[in-house]
Amino acid sequence: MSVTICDTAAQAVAGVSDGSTVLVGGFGLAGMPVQLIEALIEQGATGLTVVSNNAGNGDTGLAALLAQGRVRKVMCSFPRQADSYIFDDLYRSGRIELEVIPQGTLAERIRAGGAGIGAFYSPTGVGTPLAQGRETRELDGRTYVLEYPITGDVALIGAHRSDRLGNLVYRKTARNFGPVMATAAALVAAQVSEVVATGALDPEAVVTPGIYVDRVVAV
Amino acid sequence: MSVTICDTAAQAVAGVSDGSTVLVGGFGLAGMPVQLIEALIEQGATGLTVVSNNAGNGDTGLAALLAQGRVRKVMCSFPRQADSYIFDDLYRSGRIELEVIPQGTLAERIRAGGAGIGAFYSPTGVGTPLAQGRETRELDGRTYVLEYPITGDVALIGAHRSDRLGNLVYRKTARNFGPVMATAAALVAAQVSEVVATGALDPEAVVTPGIYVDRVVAV
Amino acid sequence: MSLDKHQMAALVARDIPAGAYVNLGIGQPTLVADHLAPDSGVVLHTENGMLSMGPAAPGDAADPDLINAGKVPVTELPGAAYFHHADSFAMMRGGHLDVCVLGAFQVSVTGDLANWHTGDPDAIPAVGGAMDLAIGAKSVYVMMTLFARDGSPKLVPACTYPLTGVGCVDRVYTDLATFTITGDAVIVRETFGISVGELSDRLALPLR
Amino acid sequence: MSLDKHQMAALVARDIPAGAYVNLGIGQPTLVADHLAPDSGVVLHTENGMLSMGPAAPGDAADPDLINAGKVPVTELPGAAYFHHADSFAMMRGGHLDVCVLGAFQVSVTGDLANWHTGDPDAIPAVGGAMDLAIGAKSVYVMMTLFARDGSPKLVPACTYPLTGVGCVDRVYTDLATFTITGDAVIVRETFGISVGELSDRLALPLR
Repeated sequence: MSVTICDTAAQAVAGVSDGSTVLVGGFGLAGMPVQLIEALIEQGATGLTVVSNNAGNGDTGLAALLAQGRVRKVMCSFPRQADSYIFDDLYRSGRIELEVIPQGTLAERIRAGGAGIGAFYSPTGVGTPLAQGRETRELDGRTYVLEYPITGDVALIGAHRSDRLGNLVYRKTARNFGPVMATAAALVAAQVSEVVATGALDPEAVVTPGIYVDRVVAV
Repeated sequence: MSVTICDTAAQAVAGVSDGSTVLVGGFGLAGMPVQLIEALIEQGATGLTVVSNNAGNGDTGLAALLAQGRVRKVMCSFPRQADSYIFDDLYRSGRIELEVIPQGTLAERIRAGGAGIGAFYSPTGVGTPLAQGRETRELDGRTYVLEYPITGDVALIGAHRSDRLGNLVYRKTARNFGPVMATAAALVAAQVSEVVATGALDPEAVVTPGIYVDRVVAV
Repeated sequence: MSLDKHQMAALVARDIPAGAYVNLGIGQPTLVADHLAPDSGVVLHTENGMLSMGPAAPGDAADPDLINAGKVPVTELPGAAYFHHADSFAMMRGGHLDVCVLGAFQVSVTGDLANWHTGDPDAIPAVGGAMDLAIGAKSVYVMMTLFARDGSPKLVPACTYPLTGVGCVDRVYTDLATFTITGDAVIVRETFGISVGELSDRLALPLR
Repeated sequence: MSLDKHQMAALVARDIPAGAYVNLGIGQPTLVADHLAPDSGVVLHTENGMLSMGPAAPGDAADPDLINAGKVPVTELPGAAYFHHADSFAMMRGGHLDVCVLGAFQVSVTGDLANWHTGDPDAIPAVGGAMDLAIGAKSVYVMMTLFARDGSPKLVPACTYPLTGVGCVDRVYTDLATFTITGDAVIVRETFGISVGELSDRLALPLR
């Protein structure tokens, strides 16, 4: 249904429930929806499961959400970074759950969630600890592990521009997880640098069609 | 490896072997690589399996290839059309094999072939004759049918412009199957209306990166 | 007093919520577009890779690269987006379309849909995107005459034609009545020139 | 006479075919880019969604939206293309990259790779794209010192660290020698300041 162009980031994250699964775009800081995360901190939802490539950097954004004890579990490919000390501390003291997922499997599981795929067989991680105890299958002479879709109650993503239908374009490598996360959540909120008139985006270059987007805020 | 910018369509289809599986882009005539198909007719490979949305229109292109008796099997979603008389006749007289695949499953199986996915569970077609006798699985309360990837020895696609690295952009609904087919064949040949200088395409709007493309010909 | 196809299309259009993303199947369902209010904000999807599809292109403006699922030249509205087939069907299969409107040979009382194959052994099977639409859209509306030319009902206890999808139809719009299919029951919403009792008799079905 | 990391990078660069599509892993493998001939036509992929990645961006030209997999600001070359993460990893998993160059903790004689986790129970596991690259690229080159700081070999009969991928490594470039891993045997290609016999003794491995 139609997108809502919000005046504030607070409006864009209104109504997020405790216990929600939140897909958070970005790779490092590129494409990270910093203002939406800050609004979510203000909004107050807790007991969250966060699905994101990383587990926060420094003291801001995702790290700040973690620091407030609002995240029960992180599903990501690469929590450990030079400045992931907030996550590190929570993890080491047993206050946060972690599911480590190979980066491509993470992206593909989210895509599957958005594309109505019930499960898929991936060759990634076979024979490694991340596939241990998991269902595998031999197909055409190669071993695959069964992977299940990931969907979110909410997706928070950062894009470059939106038109008033919610069509999104991204900028350079800030595209990363945004387009797949936008397909896989019940409520999709995008922060953009600019909302332009409908018709101002090149239809050949739209990456996320407005059908996937519920709320947009220019920050 | 690097793309070859060909002078003729004949060069672009050189070396196709008898018995090859050929992915042919296009939906109706939009995106149909007519000149490449004509070159394949000249080239002479036979006993082909053709994977395409339709099974030829009128007397030209795919229909002409069929008329020459060069196609053993068609895998497609919609063979029957107002002007599919060449296929219809071959099929009714038992001279061609047909595998009918729901259109989205066809596209997703080709995508899986290009994306290294071993198999996937789709909800499409469950409980219909097209899923009869096939492996199904209940996941999260819904029934899915197991679908296997499709790959080609060759893909023939129609695009709009290429740069000299083989990056492709398409035009409007002529995009259709080209981008997924380009990912799923050992040899990918694209016909385009124009080859432009490297750097002339907007990197944000490239749909098929050159990594997927082996041969390009301007027609 | 029964409806013609334009009146049926108008009824369907009336029930499509403002701002909905909608796929109109090949054939009669395309008529629904003519009855959508210009300010409804309804966005049309065509499975061959486009959102914000506009009306059919006038002859001299036909662009062979811009066609709908029925291969008819169409136009582009502001805010359009193009995407490839895997993305287009991911959109459908993933449940992102609000409504699709399809024609049918038969619909069962539990919402099974048969619209791709008559079962005639001589017919060449061709499914296109029908199965993806049937299981993918949040709401599936069927638009059809209630009786076939031979007088047999098309709303049936169980489909005899090969299925397109199981339990997928939510509403049925016909020349004689409109129905809601709940899974447990068939509810008559409106009738046109026929009573519910008469309908129930002619269909040999319990109706509510 | 052993090689430093720049010399190792130069050896790797020499073996990358002209026109190849290549992913250079985080850390030392990124040095390989400095040794590719400008006219080689090698195209660099970064897993966070880009082809035709250029060199690191000078400080004043850093664009926070244009980074590599190590989150270092980089530049864009003519002919670049951007794509999202699912597409980027489909490219990797689907076998479209010609070569990837990775660092390693250990490589086994059958080509198993361990490069994501030391197995230390205190370490926080973090895999990133390593497993996707290991199983996806047509050729996997590993670049590492041959011995760990404690003197233990990193080319081993069987990895003791948690695996990244099974039987996936094709070539190993080290400070003391380069190797081809065939699956059946480890073949010494070149040595640097050490004989093959000495190598075999220190590694306690049969070498060819």
